[in-house]
Amino acid sequence: MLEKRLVAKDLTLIRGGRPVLSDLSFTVRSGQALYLRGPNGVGKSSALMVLAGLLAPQGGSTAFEGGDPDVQPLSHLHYVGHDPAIKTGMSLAENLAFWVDVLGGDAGTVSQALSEAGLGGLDKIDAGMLSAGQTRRLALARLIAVPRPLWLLDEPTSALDSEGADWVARLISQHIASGGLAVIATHLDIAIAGEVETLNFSRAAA
Amino acid sequence: MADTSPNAHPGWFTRIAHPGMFMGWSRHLVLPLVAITVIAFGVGLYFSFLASPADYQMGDTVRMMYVHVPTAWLSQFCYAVMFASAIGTLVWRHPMADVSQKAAAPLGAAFTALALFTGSMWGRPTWGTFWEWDGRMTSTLVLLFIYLGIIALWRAFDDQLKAARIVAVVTLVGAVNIPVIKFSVDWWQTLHQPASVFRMDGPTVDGSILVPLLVMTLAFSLLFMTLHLVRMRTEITRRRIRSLELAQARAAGGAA
Amino acid sequence: MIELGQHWEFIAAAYGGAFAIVAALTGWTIVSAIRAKARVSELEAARAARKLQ
Amino acid sequence: MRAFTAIIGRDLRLGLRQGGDLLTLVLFFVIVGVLLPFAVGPDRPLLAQLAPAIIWVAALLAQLLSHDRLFRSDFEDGSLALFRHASLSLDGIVFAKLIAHWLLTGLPLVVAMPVLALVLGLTADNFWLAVLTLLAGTPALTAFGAIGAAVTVGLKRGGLVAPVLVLPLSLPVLIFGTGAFDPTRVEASTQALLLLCALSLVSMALAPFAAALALKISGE
Repeated sequence: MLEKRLVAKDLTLIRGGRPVLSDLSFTVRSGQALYLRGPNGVGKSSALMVLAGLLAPQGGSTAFEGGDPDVQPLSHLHYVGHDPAIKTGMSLAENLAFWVDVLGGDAGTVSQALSEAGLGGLDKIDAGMLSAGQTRRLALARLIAVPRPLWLLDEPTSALDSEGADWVARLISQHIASGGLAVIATHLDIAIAGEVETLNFSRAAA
Repeated sequence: MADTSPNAHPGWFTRIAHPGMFMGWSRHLVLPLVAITVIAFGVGLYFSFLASPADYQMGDTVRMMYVHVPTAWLSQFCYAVMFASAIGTLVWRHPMADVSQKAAAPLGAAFTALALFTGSMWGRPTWGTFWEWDGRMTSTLVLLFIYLGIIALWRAFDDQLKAARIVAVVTLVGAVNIPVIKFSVDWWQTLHQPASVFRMDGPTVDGSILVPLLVMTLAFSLLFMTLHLVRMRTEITRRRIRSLELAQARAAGGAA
Repeated sequence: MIELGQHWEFIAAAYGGAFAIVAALTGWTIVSAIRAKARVSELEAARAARKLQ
Repeated sequence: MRAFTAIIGRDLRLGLRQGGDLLTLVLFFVIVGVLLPFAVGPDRPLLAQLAPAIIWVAALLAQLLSHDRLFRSDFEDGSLALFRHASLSLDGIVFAKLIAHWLLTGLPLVVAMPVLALVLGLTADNFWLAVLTLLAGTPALTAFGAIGAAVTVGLKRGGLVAPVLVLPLSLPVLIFGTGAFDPTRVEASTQALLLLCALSLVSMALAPFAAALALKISGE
């Protein structure tokens, strides 16, 4: 199997006339996690959005190498941002099943993924009844239900208690141990076992 | 019930109207109500078709009055029930008033639609048209819109406890406004002289017609009471479901 | 057969429509009552199971 | 294909289950249709003559009301960002959403049409024409509305801008829609109906690309 690599080269991003990223380059390999660290407002989230194809950079390029050539580039990745992409008015199982269908996973994994995310037994409950932490868990359950090599996570432990944060750390550790890649924007420590690199963002980026 | 706070002075009414108590005593009421409703409809239909003559003026079309008049009566009675419940919601903040309001709205809409439908079925052979911009028909149509608007408002809220009080305000405004609508529509009628005027000669109500009319009105009113009671019970059960589901979500916590 | 005169279609339609709407209303009421009851007992069973643990 | 049907299914489910949107829309359509007679007066022959115009204006306004929610909730809760990573292209996803939206906002108008037809005293021939033209024309309204909704989805107060953009675009639909009602000139009315169908097909085919592009830009 080919080694998978995420390569970012000379990324430059200007938003609202303000330079957010300038000449950012890095490479993440299979079995590696990359932390994007730094205080709020230095462009961690923007960098993730560029990697996720949601923002078009003014300069530079990102490429995911070694993926399945039949699959379009953006379908190799999972992006978990601030907004959970969960609909109230639908049950937990319906919400997750929808994303499994849309993202192209195996429909049989829904209830398994829910219980692995600590939401077992709540399948039929309306997603509007969940607490913020449970909503975050439901959003992260997508990572379990649909296997994809590259994870882009924006503050994955926000709204979670320490137990939840441990769970996220275990989840990411397992993922990179089985050859996955992860880029994580965070200002908190997440104790990931495995090969971890850190990219520090500073306010001087202008 | 999870959604009621214990009252400081539990009078007899408070106790009877407590959702838990209500579920207890109303359970024994459902079957008898169903039974009398069915009997009343049986008797009513017997009189409407077999034991009453055709009207000398309207002919057999008079038989449509036996569904039209009761539904038209219920379309207004149901609003009266909602009006009373709305006051209960706003003044005493009684949970049963919310439940009663919510359960009555679709019934009112259905009976109003039925009154309009049977009216237009009657109008076609009698007036030669399904619809006439007649004051009473027009204001009944507006009443249907008000019912449907109230239902839409109920459904637009996630929080049903908050919805109850806002819907109650709309119900009160509607109640005040309905006479105004009725009045203005009549006035509109005289203002614009319609191109073709159809007037129904007020039929002299004969005893042979009055009996089926009264029995059918009773039957439909009983039907309304039965459905309203069952729907209220269902609504209380739904609220219990909601609190149980919330409890389940809380109990699950974040335990991985 | 009951003789309803020349306008029997309209009379039949009026009663038919009334029956249809009343039946739909009754059916809906019954179905939602049964569903709500089933869900409540399901949830109460789940709660009892939780308490036992 | 699975993603396509899943999106249609979800939007239908949400539309039917939540908020009474469907009921509100139909109610709005019927009320606007009934409102005009109050302004015109209870003159039956005149109303019958105006009926096609009244029905189309009511349909146009009702559809306009519904467009804002087409993309907004998906935009706000982050679903739109995730759609970019789906196994289906964004154009395909927008197309699926358009179909669901039409089923929720176009079809109910056709179903509610008999009520207006009855109240306005539409003749039987014109009634069937009205059903046909609404069936043929509402997809175009949905398509134009989708473009307006996609363009304004990133604006906090896009509610008023979108109608101003969409209404002029929808004019041809109105013209052909009411143009089909001319019992004296069968040829002209058939032509109008065919043009309406063509307009709907072309706009439904092209709108997803334009809307998807606008959504990509709005997401930035």
